[in-house]
Amino acid sequence: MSNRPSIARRTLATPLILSLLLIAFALVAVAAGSKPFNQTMIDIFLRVTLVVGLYVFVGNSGVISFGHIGFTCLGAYAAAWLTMPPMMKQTLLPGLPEWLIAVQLPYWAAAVLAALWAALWAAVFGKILMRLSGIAASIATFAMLAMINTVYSNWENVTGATSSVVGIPIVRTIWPYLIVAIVAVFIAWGHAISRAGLKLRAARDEPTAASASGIDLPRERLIAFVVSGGVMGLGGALFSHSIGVVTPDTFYLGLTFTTLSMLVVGGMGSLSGAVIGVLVLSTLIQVLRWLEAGVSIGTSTLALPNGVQEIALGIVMIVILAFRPSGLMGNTELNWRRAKTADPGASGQPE
Amino acid sequence: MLSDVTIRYGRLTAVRNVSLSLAEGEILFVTGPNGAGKSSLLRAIAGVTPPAGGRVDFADHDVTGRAPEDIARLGLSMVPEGREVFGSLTTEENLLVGTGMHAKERNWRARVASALEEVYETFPVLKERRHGQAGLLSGGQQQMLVIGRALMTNPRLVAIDEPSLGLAPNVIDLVYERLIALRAQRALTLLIVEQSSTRAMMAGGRMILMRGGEVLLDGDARAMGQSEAMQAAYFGYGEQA
Amino acid sequence: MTAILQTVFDALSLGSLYALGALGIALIFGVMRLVNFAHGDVIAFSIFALLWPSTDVVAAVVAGNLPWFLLIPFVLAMGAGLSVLAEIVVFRRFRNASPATMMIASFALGFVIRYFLLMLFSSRPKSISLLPALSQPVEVLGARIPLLQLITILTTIAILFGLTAFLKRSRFGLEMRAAAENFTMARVLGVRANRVIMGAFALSGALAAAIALILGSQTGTADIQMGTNVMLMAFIATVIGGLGSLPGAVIAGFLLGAASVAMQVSLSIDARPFRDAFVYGAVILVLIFRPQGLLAGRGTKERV
Amino acid sequence: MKNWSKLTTALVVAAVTGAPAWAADDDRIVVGFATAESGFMQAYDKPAQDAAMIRIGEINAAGGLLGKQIEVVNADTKTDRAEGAKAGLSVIDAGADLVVVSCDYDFGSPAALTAESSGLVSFFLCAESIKAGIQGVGPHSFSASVLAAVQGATMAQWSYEKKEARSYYRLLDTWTEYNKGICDGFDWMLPQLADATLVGEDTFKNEDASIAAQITRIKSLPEEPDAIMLCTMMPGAVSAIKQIRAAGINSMILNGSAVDGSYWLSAVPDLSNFYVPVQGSIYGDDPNGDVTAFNAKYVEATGGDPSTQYVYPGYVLIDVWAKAVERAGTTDADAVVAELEKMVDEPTLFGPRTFNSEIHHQNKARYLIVETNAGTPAVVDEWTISEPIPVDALMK
Repeated sequence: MSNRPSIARRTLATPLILSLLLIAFALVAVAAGSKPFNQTMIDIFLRVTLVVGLYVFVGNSGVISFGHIGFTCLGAYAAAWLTMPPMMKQTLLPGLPEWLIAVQLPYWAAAVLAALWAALWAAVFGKILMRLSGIAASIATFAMLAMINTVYSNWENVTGATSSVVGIPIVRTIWPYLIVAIVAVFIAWGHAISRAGLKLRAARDEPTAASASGIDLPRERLIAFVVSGGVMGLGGALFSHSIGVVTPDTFYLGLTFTTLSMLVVGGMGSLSGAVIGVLVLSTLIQVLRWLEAGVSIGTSTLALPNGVQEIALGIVMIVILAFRPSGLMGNTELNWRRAKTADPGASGQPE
Repeated sequence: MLSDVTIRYGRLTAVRNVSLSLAEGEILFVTGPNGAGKSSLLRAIAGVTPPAGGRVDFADHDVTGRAPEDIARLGLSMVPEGREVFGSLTTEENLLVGTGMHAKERNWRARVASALEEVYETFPVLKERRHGQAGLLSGGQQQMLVIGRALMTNPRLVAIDEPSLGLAPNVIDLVYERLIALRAQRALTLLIVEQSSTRAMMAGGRMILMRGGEVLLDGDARAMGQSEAMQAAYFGYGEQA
Repeated sequence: MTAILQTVFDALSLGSLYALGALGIALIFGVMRLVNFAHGDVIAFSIFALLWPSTDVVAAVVAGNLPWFLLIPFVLAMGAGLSVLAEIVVFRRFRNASPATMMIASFALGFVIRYFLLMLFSSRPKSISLLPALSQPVEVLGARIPLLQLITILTTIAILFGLTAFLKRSRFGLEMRAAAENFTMARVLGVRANRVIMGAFALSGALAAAIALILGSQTGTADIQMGTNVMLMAFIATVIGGLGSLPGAVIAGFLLGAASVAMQVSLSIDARPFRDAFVYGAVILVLIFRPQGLLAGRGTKERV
Repeated sequence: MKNWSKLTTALVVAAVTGAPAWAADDDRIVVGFATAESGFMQAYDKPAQDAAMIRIGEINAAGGLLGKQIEVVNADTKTDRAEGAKAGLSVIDAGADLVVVSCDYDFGSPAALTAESSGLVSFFLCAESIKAGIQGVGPHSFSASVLAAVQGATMAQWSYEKKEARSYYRLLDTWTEYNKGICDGFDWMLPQLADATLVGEDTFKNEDASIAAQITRIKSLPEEPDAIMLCTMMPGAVSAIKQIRAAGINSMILNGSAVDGSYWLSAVPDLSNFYVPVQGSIYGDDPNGDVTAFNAKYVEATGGDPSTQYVYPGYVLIDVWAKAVERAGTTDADAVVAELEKMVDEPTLFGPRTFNSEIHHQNKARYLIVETNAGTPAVVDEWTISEPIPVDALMK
């Protein structure tokens, strides 16, 4: 722990490999040159951002959070407030403060502010919630999500309540999404090797020893909560630009479970797992969709009935978890050398 | 009974290639310092922690990797460390938990009733508190309860982890007195884990000494008490192989 | 006065639903530390079992036309059956997995059940006339309340007494309570793990089916999402009640129902849509002050 | 890792080479449906889409549009917003001249926005929010249905004029914009009705397991209101209606079109005093015989009766779009929009339609009133609100 630069050097490979992987996916999309496929790739990068954001807290603390999509909601609406044309805000969201109605920022600046806004709220909620542990903490985070959802679903003149907020500039090129996903990976890595991240993981693995050695658990958790809240907010901001509409119910149970599932299937305790979980499940979804749309074999077309995709996805998830209860990556990280088990120190991940 | 058993927790090896056998009606003390692998051994026999290698036989069955409830049905009663009473159940309910496994046998009800009477006779204090919550019993009473509970099913082998832990000396005496008496009455085989060998030497019988997951000594308890090797093994003088 | 009485009945009947749901979740959590997110889908399945698979708009009622004394056992059996099947096919493989893994597996299973129903029945809610005799108002102490509300409350109380008696008096109940408190120790004493767990799943499934019956008769609708809301509230009730504590789950279920109704009655019209935010805020407060729940389950060690 | 990339590449190549290269071919007229073929919305999109297909079939049988046969491409939105955007892009890639999107504004708008940014005309199958059009998508977007607010306003005025209702209770399910839209229209109309009073109001959530508390509030009124304006939709509507009647409240219940249909009536046996506005009758008693003829055609095409009036807007949308294309002589978006905006009370099978540069939706429309009596629904009246609802009131 004392020798941080060396930890950074030893573990730098992980975010680098993951970034290269993401770039490879992006290049495939470019090569394909199909608009729908481009949009699919944007979706994948968004999910990578969200799941990596979730990993920062859930992976390092071991506490399951059902609340993080709330921060995505906060980020998405903040981005909407900052980028919509003032005219539209005046009519659709008249309850916003004057200065906010007047302002119109480019999407990247709005995304940064949205991330900070989400992080701010993560700090507020975290201050209250982080003294809880285990399942009580999980439920409390869910209660937080439900509160955010209820407020955003009903605050007519500030969030437009359940109606879609429109007028958000749409960004259809993949690069900003790729960059944000890579930034998220590096933020997660930076947090994981920071003093706070190392302490938090130590406490996750050895709770008794950690409290004996004076680790201030609520504080370390709060740091992770705020960082991950910020990343989720960033993902939310980009999400709003990917389709140009936001509604509160987009950011509720469905997305919560999708992201959690991807994290757990990938490996809850591993950054590589977070990314791999998204890539594997997303690819699987894509293949199943392709099969659903129909595949021509010779003269006959073979198509799965609609709805089989979701059922198959659920079954595959159960099978993966049955055979790899701690996810595809377990607790390990990708590294240049595949011999992670032979060299436990290589990733800086205490086992 | 045990042959070549190895137990691992993750990367930690708790018991290394231990072989051990017990005769019917025998009393065996397993002693050794903290972390010697004594409790792990017991857990392996009871099926709680399946061994990573080797084989466990009990009552003429290969029980390696079998479920604890199956092994219990063959006649093993284990009392794990830490007096695991069911705190929210009453004393009597605690005693009755395990009796269901013989429910299909004839005269089951009568036999449960007489077993209950026997336990109450042995530990009269339990009878007084029979309808009280087990979680509210004192440490000594809880120890009596778990031992009594282990005897309810008429087992062939009773394996007890640290019966004297945390008990007042006079209570320990009482517990041992009962155990020895029961063994004589019922031709019970006893396997008792104790950190201290003093008790074993006082009670007599066979004793093995474990350290670092291996059996160092095996022999008559009283005889071993006098040996130099014992002292050395216990306190870690001399290099370990 | 009658308004107050009516409100009390409202709170009790809503609380009954949550309490039954919480019991179903707590039972399974007790024996295998599984937070069963498929519970809501078991509720939906139990009611759809009354219909013949068809994506037509009009529900093809088959088993739903049975007389009540056959219909009720049929639905209960469906819930219990699916639940036990889920245990055998899925959850048995997760006995040693971490709570997070089990939770996600249960969610994935729920997902499969939901989309299976969707494929068979389409997403349009089906209208059913379930136990129509119950949709009449009755007079109680001057208040005219729906008969179903009364039956819901009475049934819940009956189920609670029945379950308590079963757990206290029967051998199986004893084994289940012991297993809920210390699963390994119970096994060491010869309690059959599979039997107890399957029993818990069967009971939990039957409770889910009971909720389905109540919801079905109350709403006249079979909807794929119908169990979700009850399940979430039940899940919260289980935690506030103290995980592993069955009485705690029941009490917390009734408290949540009461809180929800009290807010609906007392909030101003502008604040009323925000009702749930207040309810969830109260949940957070309870957790902050009693992280172990109102009645902490003895011997329940935190594992998450 | 490498394998996944390879797999994905393979997939993409297959998808690209497999897709017909229509995009640049201007000789064809293509209607793209970016609608839900699976998931929750499927049950709402499919019937309207079937009706649209019937109209396309009729046009093609009569020689096509501008002398060309209309072709159809589909993409599944999976009832998911992000998938909706992809579906929109897919049909545009396949050369769609008209993009037809999901019935609901929230689920349809991502696809409609992709059409808008590609400069194409988009039509919502049956969305009833003011946003499904210029206000929420852009100048090339339309909806074929009638605003929810018109339904609320229609019920208020009709019940006042024809049923002498004076005291009203407003019960709003805050779940969707559609629900709020009905109540907004009701709110706009009520003050215009002399001596009509709102005696109380309350909200609930569609998913609420029980609305007992809300019912208790109604029951504690000094006397039962003449009418309850129930702004909700399925599945919660059935539950609410059932609970209201089970509590012994017999006031007339006014609704939006979303509760049309007899498929759910078995849940509330012998329901009476219950009123729904519809664009056309599925019960075989429409004053316009052609509607009944259409219903027969629908049965022939799909094997089942129309289940609700939401089948009809799908037919209307192809009808009005095709007329505009015919008049413009091209499928070019701006020309078609210009022709659509010239329509004033354009007759269609399901009532007249008006579009202008301010609103691409109906803020006034003729409605049939369906009364359910002793469990049997039947058309009893017809009503058109006295004046259109102003856009300001719709945008509030």
